[in-house]
Amino acid sequence: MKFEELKGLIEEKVRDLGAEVSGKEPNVIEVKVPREKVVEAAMRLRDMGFDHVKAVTAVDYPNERFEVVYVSSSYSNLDLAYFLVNLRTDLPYDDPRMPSLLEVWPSVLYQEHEEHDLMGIVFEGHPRMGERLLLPENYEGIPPLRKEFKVKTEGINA
Amino acid sequence: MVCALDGSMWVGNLEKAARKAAAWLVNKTPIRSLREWGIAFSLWPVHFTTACCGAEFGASAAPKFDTERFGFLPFIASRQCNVLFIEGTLSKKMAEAAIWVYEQMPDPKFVIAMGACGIDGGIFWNSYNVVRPKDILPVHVYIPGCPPRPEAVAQAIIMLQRKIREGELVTYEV
Amino acid sequence: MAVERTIRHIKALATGAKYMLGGHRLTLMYPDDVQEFPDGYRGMIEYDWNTCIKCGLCAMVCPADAMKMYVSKEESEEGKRPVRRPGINYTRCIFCGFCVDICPTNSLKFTKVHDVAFYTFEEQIFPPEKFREGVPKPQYDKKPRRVRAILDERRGIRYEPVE
Amino acid sequence: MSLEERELEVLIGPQHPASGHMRLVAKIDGDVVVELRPNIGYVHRSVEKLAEVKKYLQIIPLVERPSLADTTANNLTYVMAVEKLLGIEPPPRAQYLRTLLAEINRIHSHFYGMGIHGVMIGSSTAYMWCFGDREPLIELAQELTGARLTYSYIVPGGVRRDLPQGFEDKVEKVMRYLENRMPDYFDLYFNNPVTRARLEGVGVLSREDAIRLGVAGPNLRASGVPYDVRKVEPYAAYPELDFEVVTEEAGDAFARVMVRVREIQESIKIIRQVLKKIPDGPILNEKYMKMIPPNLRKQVEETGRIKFPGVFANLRVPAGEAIARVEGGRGEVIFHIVSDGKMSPYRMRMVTPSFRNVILFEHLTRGVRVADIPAIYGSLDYFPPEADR
Repeated sequence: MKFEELKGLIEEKVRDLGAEVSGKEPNVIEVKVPREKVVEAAMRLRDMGFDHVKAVTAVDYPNERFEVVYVSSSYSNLDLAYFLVNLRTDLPYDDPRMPSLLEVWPSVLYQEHEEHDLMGIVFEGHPRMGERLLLPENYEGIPPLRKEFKVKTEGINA
Repeated sequence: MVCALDGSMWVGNLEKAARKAAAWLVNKTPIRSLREWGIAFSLWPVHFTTACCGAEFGASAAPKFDTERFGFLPFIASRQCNVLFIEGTLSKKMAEAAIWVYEQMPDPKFVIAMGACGIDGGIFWNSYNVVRPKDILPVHVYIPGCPPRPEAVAQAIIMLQRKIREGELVTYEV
Repeated sequence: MAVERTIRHIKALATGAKYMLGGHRLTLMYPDDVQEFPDGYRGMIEYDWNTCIKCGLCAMVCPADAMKMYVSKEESEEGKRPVRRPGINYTRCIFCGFCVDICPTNSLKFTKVHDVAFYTFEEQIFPPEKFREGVPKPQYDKKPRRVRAILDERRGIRYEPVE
Repeated sequence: MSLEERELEVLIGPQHPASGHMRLVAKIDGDVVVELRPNIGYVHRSVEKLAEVKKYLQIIPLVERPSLADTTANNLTYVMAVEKLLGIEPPPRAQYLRTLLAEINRIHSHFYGMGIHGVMIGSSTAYMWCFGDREPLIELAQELTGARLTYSYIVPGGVRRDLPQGFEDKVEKVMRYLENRMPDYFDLYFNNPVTRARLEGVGVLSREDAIRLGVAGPNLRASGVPYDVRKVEPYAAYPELDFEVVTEEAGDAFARVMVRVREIQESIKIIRQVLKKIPDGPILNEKYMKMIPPNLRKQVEETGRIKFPGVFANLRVPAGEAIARVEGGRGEVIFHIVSDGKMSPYRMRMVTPSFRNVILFEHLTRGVRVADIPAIYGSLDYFPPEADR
């Protein structure tokens, strides 16, 4: 399948959700949807054959927004496997919650949990919200991947 | 002061005297050197992999380097071991487990910190989740490297044996 | 099925016996034999005091903040800007060799020494004055035989003494 | 007694006989596992956070450390993502050298996995054999790169070292050695009825579940999904090489081991082709080669070892986003880098195959016997530091 063709196809599928579809040659397609529509968009992508999520990335833009990116692709359809579809959504900085996509893609179980643990994003409907995954059980404080969490550094001089 | 007619004092004294005699005996030259020789060649590390240096620790127990030649046999239960090998990074969660394992080991016990992470955190020195083993355990030998070569592991074992046989590490007191 | 299983059991035992009797030994008898590494092996680092131009690139590229610019006590004069030279901290060094590869004057060099351990934390820090004295040498009880690993299509690895 | 009362919670680890650093929390009824939850994070070292304060070149050793037995995959993926942002291509010879190291690494990573698996199911001989046969390959990689496991060999724009003299012969010898050994492996271990009994039909992962759970690497291919990044989105020199994607249909622990064994055979094929087809030429991109001072450039030509240009210390990468994926020994590695044009990435997301396979611990162990847990654990080739990063 051609890049442009697939991009057009996806655009057609998710247009009524208020999605912005853009592309980066040769194989990355970006789909940006508002957070209320993210589950619906994910379902439509899954029905097109994008059956698993490879990575869930949350990015912190301090005092502005959080961006959550689901990098999905296909295992069952090897024509689609070449393409990566990034489903993106923006969350307001003071209210980082979004619906979990666990029902659509079971493969996000640990990835969403990790972003919750390290970035402090709440995925509603995920059964393990509030539990720790990688951090120690008694960890308290700012989620470490946020920009306001500072790691100490040393200069080049001793 | 305890009353001299109290029987328990006699027993206490007897036991103390016996312990003293035993300590005197095992610290005497021929027995002491025999004991230290025995300890030096039966260093059993507990199988406690803390991080990725475990891959090289595995390689040093494997055919090419075969550290079993030094009487160094990785063992499963901490109750039967006397060496704790910190194989790389000690995260906060793991540090708790390391202390438990160390406390379960019988005396005399030794700690070897393997890899840059096990000394000062290595490339992860400024990570928020890393603990330096020397802050929580008495470390006897450090092996630099990331990961150290299996030869360095062997060298550390030989150095530990040397130190044990010099009689600095193991003392028996009443 | 049972017959086949029995045959397989016997085959497994026979293979084990074949190797047990075949003298298929891979072990390097360290520390009696010490392996020589190939050229370019990334071991501990040697410092050439005279050719160093104190540019600080090594400290800049070091991923673990092990290579640092220390104030050189013998060269610094009071009231002037201190002269800084590189020193290495083996408590953090990860032997990636980036400092050696970026050094524009080849003042840092790889050595093939890598089998060293230390009793204390402090002796692993090498400020410039100590750094130039060369790499720490492992202690052997007797002089080891140097061997080279030869790859062999029948035995995997065998060892040959280096003349 | 009701079922709830009969259930026991067993904590396995983090100090346990297998390759440790994780805890398995098992709810058992008799010796049947009702539910098993992996408790990971025992080796969490915050690679993603540290990447935000380290410079681009310094991140190369950082991303290698989590998966010590399979460092080339992480190194290559990270560098590919950076190269996408920089917009530079390595020269063809460098592409072949990358492939060569990746395949050598794949073989010894598979041996590592099988050796640990051997320990877990109680076959020390398998451990000794696999770890012993890793050594010739490590010896090769050491000659090429100068280190046993942490190669840091691949840098933006190329590789750090050229082929040493007489390397082809040595590779050929090792490949022949492995081929000669393979039948003995089958006789001693894979066809051994004891091994078969422990592995066959244990921990079956169906094709649908493998896809649904987003499993990666040999574990996916053992369930009959012919997905391999080397074919799907070819990188390095793979477009020019001829090899097959290994799949098995059964999806059980034995199939997962068999995929690894057959991948070793494919890798041997690839390595031979690489050495036959490798073109002459530079090993670092022209742009960076020119920045090396002239006197050092001569030295580079003589020794075949790259000296870094000064610009590498403070490499600046244009703003943008890049995703790269590579098929490593344990499976697909993904790097998602968000750059804001500074000297460190704004956000680096690293998804390792082991992290994607953690979910299998929950899925495959439901209803199995406790004695099967190590057989399943080992067959996943799970490396905890890689999952925790």
